[in-house]
Amino acid sequence: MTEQFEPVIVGFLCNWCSYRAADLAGTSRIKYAPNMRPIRVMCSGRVDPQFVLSALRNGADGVLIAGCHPGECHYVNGNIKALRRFTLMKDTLEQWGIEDDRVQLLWASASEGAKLAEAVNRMTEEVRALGPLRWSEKVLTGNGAAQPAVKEA
Amino acid sequence: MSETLSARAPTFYDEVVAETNGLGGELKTCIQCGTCGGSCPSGPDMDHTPRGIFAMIDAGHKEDVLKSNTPWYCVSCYYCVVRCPQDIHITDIMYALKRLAIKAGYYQETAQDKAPEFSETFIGFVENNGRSFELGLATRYHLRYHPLDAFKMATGMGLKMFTKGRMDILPPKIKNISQLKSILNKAKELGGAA
Amino acid sequence: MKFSYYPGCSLERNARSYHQSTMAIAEPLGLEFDEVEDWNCCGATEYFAINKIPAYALVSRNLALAAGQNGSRELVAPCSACYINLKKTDHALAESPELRSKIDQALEAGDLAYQPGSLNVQHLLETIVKEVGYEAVEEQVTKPLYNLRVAPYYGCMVPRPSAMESFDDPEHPMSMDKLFETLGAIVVDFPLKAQCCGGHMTQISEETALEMIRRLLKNADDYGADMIATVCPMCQLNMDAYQDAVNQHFGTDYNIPVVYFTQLIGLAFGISPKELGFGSELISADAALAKVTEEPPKEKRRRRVKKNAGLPMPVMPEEG
Amino acid sequence: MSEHKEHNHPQEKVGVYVCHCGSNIAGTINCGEVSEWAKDNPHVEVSRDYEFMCASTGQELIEKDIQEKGLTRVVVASCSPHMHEKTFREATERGGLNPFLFEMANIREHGSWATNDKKAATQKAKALVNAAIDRVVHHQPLEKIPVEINPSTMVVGGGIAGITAALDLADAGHHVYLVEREGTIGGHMAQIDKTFPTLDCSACILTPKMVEAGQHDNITLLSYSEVEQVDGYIGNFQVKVRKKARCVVEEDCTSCGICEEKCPVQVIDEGYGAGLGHRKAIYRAFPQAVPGYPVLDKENCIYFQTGKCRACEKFCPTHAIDFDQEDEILNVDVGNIILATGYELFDARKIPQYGYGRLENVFSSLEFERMINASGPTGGHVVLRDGKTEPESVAIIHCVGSRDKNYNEYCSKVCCMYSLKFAHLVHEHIPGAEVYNYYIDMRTPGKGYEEFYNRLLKEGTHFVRGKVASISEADYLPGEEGKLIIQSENTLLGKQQRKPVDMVILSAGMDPQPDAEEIGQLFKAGCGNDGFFSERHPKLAPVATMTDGIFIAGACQGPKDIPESVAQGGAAASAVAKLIGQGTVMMEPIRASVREEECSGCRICNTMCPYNAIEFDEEKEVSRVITALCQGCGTCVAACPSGVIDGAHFTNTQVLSEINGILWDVQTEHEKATA
Repeated sequence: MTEQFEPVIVGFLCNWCSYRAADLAGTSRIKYAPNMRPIRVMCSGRVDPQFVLSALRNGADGVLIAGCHPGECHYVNGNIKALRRFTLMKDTLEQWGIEDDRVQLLWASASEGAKLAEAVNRMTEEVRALGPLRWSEKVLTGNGAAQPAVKEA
Repeated sequence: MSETLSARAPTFYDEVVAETNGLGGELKTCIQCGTCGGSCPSGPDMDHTPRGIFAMIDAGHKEDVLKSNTPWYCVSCYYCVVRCPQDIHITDIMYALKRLAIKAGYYQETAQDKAPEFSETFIGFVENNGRSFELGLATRYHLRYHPLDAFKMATGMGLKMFTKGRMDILPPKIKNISQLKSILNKAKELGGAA
Repeated sequence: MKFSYYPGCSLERNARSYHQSTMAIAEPLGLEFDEVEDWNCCGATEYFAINKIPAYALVSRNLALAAGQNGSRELVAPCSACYINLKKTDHALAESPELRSKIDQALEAGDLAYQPGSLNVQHLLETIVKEVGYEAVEEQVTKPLYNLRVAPYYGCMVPRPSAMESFDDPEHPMSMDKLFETLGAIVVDFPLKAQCCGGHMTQISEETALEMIRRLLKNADDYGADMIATVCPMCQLNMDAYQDAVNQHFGTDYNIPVVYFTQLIGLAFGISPKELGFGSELISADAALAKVTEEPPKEKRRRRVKKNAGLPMPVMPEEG
Repeated sequence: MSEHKEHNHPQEKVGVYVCHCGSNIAGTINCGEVSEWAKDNPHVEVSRDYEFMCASTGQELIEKDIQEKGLTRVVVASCSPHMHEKTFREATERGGLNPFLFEMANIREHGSWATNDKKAATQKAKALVNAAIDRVVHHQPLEKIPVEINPSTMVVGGGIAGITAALDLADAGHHVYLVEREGTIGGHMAQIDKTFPTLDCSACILTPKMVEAGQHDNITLLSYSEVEQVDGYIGNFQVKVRKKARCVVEEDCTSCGICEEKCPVQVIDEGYGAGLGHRKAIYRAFPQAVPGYPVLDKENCIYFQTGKCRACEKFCPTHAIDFDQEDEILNVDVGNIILATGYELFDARKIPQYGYGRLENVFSSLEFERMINASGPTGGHVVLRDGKTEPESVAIIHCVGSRDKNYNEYCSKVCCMYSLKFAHLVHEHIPGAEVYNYYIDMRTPGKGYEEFYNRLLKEGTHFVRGKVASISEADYLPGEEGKLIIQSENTLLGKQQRKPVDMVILSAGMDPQPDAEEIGQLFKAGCGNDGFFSERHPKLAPVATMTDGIFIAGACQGPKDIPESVAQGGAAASAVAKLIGQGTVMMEPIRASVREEECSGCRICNTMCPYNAIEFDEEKEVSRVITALCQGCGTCVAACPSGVIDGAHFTNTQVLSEINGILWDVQTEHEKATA
């Protein structure tokens, strides 16, 4: 079988809901694409857009942000803030030519292991179809509007 | 990710599932509660209730299942489908069993030889003319299979239906019958379980 | 309101009166039907019993023709079996990719194509009740069917279109009941109004079929129905044409006319019975129609509620 | 952007421990390869793979390495932090390191268990390990933060579970606020006549507990009251309770009941009477109500409709009626909250083919409980809806609304048993009556339950195996006229049957409370897919929730019988008593803090915090985090435009390093250089 492109997706999973959903998918032995590499944050509201950019810049082909369903956030409304930042960030990413499917937001409660697994499978195929991101090529030189590399913190 | 089935010969259960169009809950999740058997308007006259048939399918009693009159007594009224607590589309399975019974050729030996032939006679007209033809259906079906019934039909209800103008004399035909035929032939060619 | 119209084989001959009455009430209800050009039979419950893919292909040709005619997206089928086959096929094509690809190839052989979901299949009762609405029907009523005791009979496939969403309650539908109330008739809500009439069972096991028909006639009769109104040619045929056979077989003497609900709507609109195809029913409806009176029945004096009226009943959510 | 970054990676000495977890991890991930591979990370001093890291021998490895090899950081690649983070933090601490200088890599739940692809799993494991290493080098030592526990507790819901919890805590000497929405405590158990399997009279075993709770010095009973708002966190909850106006001055009322007697209005009692009994406009649900003060139903009271009548006021000997009484808002401070809000009976009207609400003689189980109860509307006589005729045959239908994907997929646990109890009670009240129980599986899991089933068999109950398909008045055959016909398949005979009976009882299952969703959000206790409150861990923490200090007990957590509800009430009480006993609880040191010298005073973070834990210093014009109130979500850290808010244990540097580490195999040379 020829070596097919295996996308790497960085997943920011919130400690109370989506991280536990991934745990549940594991304990239920639900097999899903190993392409998503989870990073635990206390709340989806903790995900700073610079984290997403840093991941994309460092070789990730896609980023998944997963939080609790609206109204179920452990910290009342952290997920709503994540939603706001996500929508704003998407406009920026679009201008840099980063395809829509590469960065996705998902709500998954602690009991929705299967839903998270299925979402990861779907996103993996979507990003696989888009092919590798190659940030430096696409963003830095790809389209004229690119600024110099975002200065590191 | 369905569990990987060990490479074993397909069972009768696999055959039934393959022939059914796969919508709704899985046959193997049946909890044998009997709601379908209890709901079926023609249930009392069936050799086995639908629930019994599902137990037999799971047990691999292919011949008993495909010889029973149960699939042919299903009037597809969907009571069982809307009430099944496991969301199994029982009526679709009954259609699948009819088709498997015909394929297996089991239907000749049973007393229920009326059902399959009625359907085949009905469809014969449809495939040739594009529309059903009650009179032709009634005469050819009864003459070929049950001559005695034919006399009763002709004098009783049949005559009344005629006088009320509710029976065609000539088989109605659609214009583009060739188009329909090429579609149906291609469909038969593709046939098989889908 | 324009609708694509799929009459089906029965409405050509056996259920001529259903077609006639539908056309007669279309104009007052503001309905405009344009018939699917060169439609073919839907295979009823027969083709699915023999061969699955051709059965779906047979129905798909109609869907392709109707969609191709780019008339209205709403495809109306008066006959229950045609309604469920069209709806079931459209649904199955949308849900199952393998079926979809085989049917696409089959249709291609007749250089046709169909995109699932591009049509909204409706039963005629659904169209009148949902699209036209009770008020619009009431406005057209000129000769209310006062004093006529009508038993609305829904059959099985309209309330329960397989596992798909039904426009009415799958167990205890009320849409036709309400429709006849607007026509001024006395509605007989008999419990078996959604139980099957046996369909083609009369051709397979007459014993079983006659018993199923007997149950319906007995139940409607027990509840004092003058007449049964149906929404399907098969039910009309079974209960009307086989009523004699039921009487002979069980020694009963039912004499209940079985008509189409569109015929009764036509009557209430003042259209002549002849124009509505009355007379084609084997058990004549004349005696029942004669019961219709000019004035509404007098309100029976409400008997004073008895002192110990027994235990209260639970209230149904949307009463009435 | 945020805190200044050390120019070169700090030279830490990291110990890496890759756990086999028997075959759970090693079955899919090549643990040896991963631990070997970890060695060429510059920070790694020692890297081992071991059979069971969580075993004492595994923990000792960590302790020994810290002491002998002078480790400054520890990484364990094994299961989810929710499983053994605590274990390995303690091991790190025993070794002499601050427990927060430790990081886990979840290579089991997120790795070996989630894929069969061995190569990919090992590759992913390396990434997670590398991420943990790159992160842990930036960890700072942290100390847990002690939080005082307010010893008083609030129990929401006065059913048997709530009463038990309240009494246990009160008897332990702690103050309890018992909040009950209805006019009296007692819950569903008060509506029941007998309890299975012992046939104890429900009221006889419940009312003493109610009285005890009503008179207990340590219990403040807030009846006819509802919680409106909850703020704060474990140990320090501020709860707003709305004490609804019952138009009765509790201090003056002697519960003599004259007002109830004189009230001319009689309405159907949809609440306690389950729609079968009647009550007045001013009423006590049942004679043994606690508290005994009546409640005035403004909707049906003539005075509130027309301004006339006022009969209750006239006849009240102590002038306790006060039509102008207003709702009261009480601010209650408690350390912990136990939710015991109970269940609602499944509404059988959702199943049209069973005819409930349409067919007269089809009764719900709660209706039958009221009917069979001596203080009920029929004085305990089992009669049909006409209130006179005794049924000769009764059908009891199991699994109404349960074990059915069209309604509730779960089994409600109690219906088989109370259906057996009903069968017994019908035999007892109408000797000679024929009783038919329709069941799918007879579930008798409790102590003495199967024996009770045997007793019912001996009493001649007919048990028909088969879920009832329909209940109808449509008679087909002679002998069926005027009866309710139960149509079902007797699956043991394999035949369809029709059984004409006079009366049907629908044993409906348990639904969550209709407002469970809102209550859940109010108390930050989430609901599962079945609509009941979600426990923290189904096996090991059934009465705790995801939120510290919020506990659940009884049917609100899922269908259960009285013994289980009582057990959970006790369990929740002991969980709270434990926290009160500790006096303080150590909170995770995950907090935000503003580097005030660099804060621009833009105040974006002030409104960002859901806990109002960020205040603005007017003189210095900078924002400041109130550490005690901060819950550590990090939303403000991400929102700060100048990045000057640090999130302890989740700093920007730590997370950014983790990102770089996790992408070790896909980073191009260019990106590595600028990482």
